Order: sequence, then C-alpha cells, then structure tokens
Amino acid sequence: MITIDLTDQPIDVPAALQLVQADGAGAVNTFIGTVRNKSTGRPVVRLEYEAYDSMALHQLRKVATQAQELWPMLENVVVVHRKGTLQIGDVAVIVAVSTPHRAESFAACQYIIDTLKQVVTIWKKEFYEDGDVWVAAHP
Amino acid sequence: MITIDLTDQPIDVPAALQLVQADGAGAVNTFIGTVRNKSTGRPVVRLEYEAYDSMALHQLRKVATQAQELWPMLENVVVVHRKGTLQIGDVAVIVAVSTPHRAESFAACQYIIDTLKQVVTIWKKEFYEDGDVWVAAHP
Amino acid sequence: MNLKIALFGIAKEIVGQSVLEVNAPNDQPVQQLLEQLRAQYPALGQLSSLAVAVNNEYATDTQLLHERDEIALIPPVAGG
Amino acid sequence: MNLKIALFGIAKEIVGQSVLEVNAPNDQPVQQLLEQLRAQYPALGQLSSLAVAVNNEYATDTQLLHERDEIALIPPVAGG
Repeated sequence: MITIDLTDQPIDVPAALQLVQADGAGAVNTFIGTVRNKSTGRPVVRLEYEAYDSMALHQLRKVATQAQELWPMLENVVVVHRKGTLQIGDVAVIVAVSTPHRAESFAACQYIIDTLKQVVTIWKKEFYEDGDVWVAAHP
Repeated sequence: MITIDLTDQPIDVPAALQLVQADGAGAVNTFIGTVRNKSTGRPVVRLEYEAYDSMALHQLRKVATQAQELWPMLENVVVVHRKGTLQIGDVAVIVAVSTPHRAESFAACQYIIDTLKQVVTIWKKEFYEDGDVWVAAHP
Repeated sequence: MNLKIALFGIAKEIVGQSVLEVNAPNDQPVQQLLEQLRAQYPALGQLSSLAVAVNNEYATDTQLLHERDEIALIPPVAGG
Repeated sequence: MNLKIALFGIAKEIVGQSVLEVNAPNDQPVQQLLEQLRAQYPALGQLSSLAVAVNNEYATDTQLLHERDEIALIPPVAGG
C-alpha cells in the first residue's frame, strides 16, 4: 500500500508510522527530515516550502511505485511532505517503508528520499537574519 | 547524547523520536523491528525475549559509542529493546539516530542495528501453533 | 497557439507572476520555449537547471507542446 | 576455585538451571571451562556458537577466569 500526502499542517509522525506497519513486515525504516538551525554555517530562522502540488503528488507516487518495483518485498510506503512556513525543528518530510527483512527497508527508504530530492516539484526558501535564498537555485 | 533502554513495557516510539531530535540535525533515521506473523514461512503466534540485562545494556551503549566514533557528526542515538512476551505487530526494537545530513543517518542506524544483532545478549524464542524454537540457536 | 505556463519558486520571482501566457507557433518543441523565455528573462539562464513539465511529467527538449497541455517551468527543486 | 556461571536462553534450558556452580583450578582459561561444560552437557556442543562473557564483555579463549568474575555462558544471540 502506498500513501502519499502533501500538507500545510504539521506532519503527524506517529500516524505515519501506524500506517506503514504490516503484520508480515518485521522491519520499518523511517527517514525524517527536520528544519536545521543552520545551513552551510549560516543561522536559519525559518523555511518556506512551495509546491507544484499536482505534479509533486504524481512524482511522489511514481517514486514510491518505482521503489516497489525495485524491492518487490516492500509492503507499505508512506511519504508525507510539508509545505508552507516551517520553524526550526519542524518535520519537513517523512518517508517510511516496511519490509519483511531489514536490509531492504534501509535501501528502499534511502532510494525514495534520494529520488524525491531530485524529482519532486517542491522548492525551499531559507530565511536568515539578513536575507533569504532559494535553495539550490544557482550553481 | 546516547539513550539506551531495555524494557518489559511497550516501547514508546513517539517518545524515542522526540529524544533523538536535535536542532542542529536535519536528518533522523529510525529502524523499528516488529514481530512478524511468520518466520521462515511458519506462522508465529508470539515471541519471548530473554536478556542478560547488565551485559545487554553495556553492549548496547558500546555499539552506540562505536557509531559515534565512526560518524563523529552523529548528534543523538536512541536504542530501546523490548523483553518479555511480545505479540504480532509489537515493537521489539527501535534504533533512532540524528545527523546533520541524511546519508550518515542511514549508515549509522544500519550499523547499530546490524551490530546489535551480533553482540547484544538478548535471546528470542518463537512460539508456533505446535512448538517453539530458540532463534539462531542451531546451525 | 497560446500557452499558459505555471511558474514556481525562483522562476515565479524572476518573471514576477505565477502564470505566464506565451504566444508560440503550433507544435513548438520544449527547447524553443526555453530559449524564448531565457531571452526574455535572462535571470532564468543563470539558474542551476530549468526544466519544463507537461501534464505533471518532465518533458524532453524535443517534445512538442500543445495548447491544451498543462505546462510548468521547473527551476531547481529542493524538497526533503 | 568456585565459579558461578549465569545461564540464559537455550543454555539455561539445556542445563536446567539459571546459575551453574563449577569447581575449577585457579586461573582456568575460558577454553577449558567451555570444554568441561560441553563434556558435561553435550547439547551445548550442538549450538551454532557458545561464548563466555566475563564482567559484561566477551572473553577470548585464552582469557583466565577468576573467582570474583561475573561469568556467563552466551548461546547464539538473537536480539532485534
């Protein structure tokens, strides 16, 4: 089962973990990305995520489906991404996968977060004391 | 910060995730091991974990410390292992680590769970409809 | 034909609006649209990457655009 | 000397008790204790592995045992 969400509300981590569990899957790997208090050494005060919603949801589902093709033993996949304004420590993204054995849970979860960062149409603006930057926009 | 626990009470997953978070760490990787409804194809009805407590706690802390030496950017490590009788779907173990960047969170978490399984003095008995087995006891 | 192009992130800031209407010859390939936009908004040419999405999929440079496509300009993404 | 050996898991089941008291010569190495126990309880010899822990650390075969050590027999672990 694949569950995908893009939300401007705080991500409910326990709910995501509940959703991913399966009686046939003994291993659950979860990646949680939170807002750090600095970026390349510069203090961050807050973040804003903007999304192209329909494409982001479509691409997230595609990445999860690809993971299920690559690891057919994958039971459940949950991916929830936050958008809007986030403060330090807020959860920006959660990826959770369940598999019968643990090695595949690590590999599939890492594949999903790595691919998500390459293809999912979400943009991040970091705000500092003295300015702001669209992350990764310029070489 | 390293937090280690061995408990005969249900593992509080949200509390563990709360403990591992750090404002300087944008990446949290978590491995959760749950009781599967089958083992090598055989239906499992419940599990029992027995521990040599003092040594298990000592070895768990040692594994976590080794991980911090291998990945000096590791912020927090939380490892909680359950003991006693567990039912299908119950959480047997949680390993959670936080790091500034994500690749290290996956590597450190996987190192800890892999090493835990080799050295930590915990024994698992699987109960089936028609018998029981100490897991890994015999070749 | 008339193309409506959705803009996001820094591309929206550079162009100064969230949807851009562009008049283009029928069956224009993606590559030509990108060239036209970079000529009109030179700051787009300074981005690390700039892709075009058609109906929620990344388009290739040679893909032909049609009036009823949902088209978007995709500056470097930074989710996660 | 008198050694008290803590037993766990299948080793406890094989021996039928959770602590075993063994009389051994002073400074007995780990290897000899294991041989003695395997001779006394042949089922221990059929396990995938059998280690000895001294004061919460895995002991080497040549390590010498002392009366006040906390000694335990460690059958194959299966945590996680």
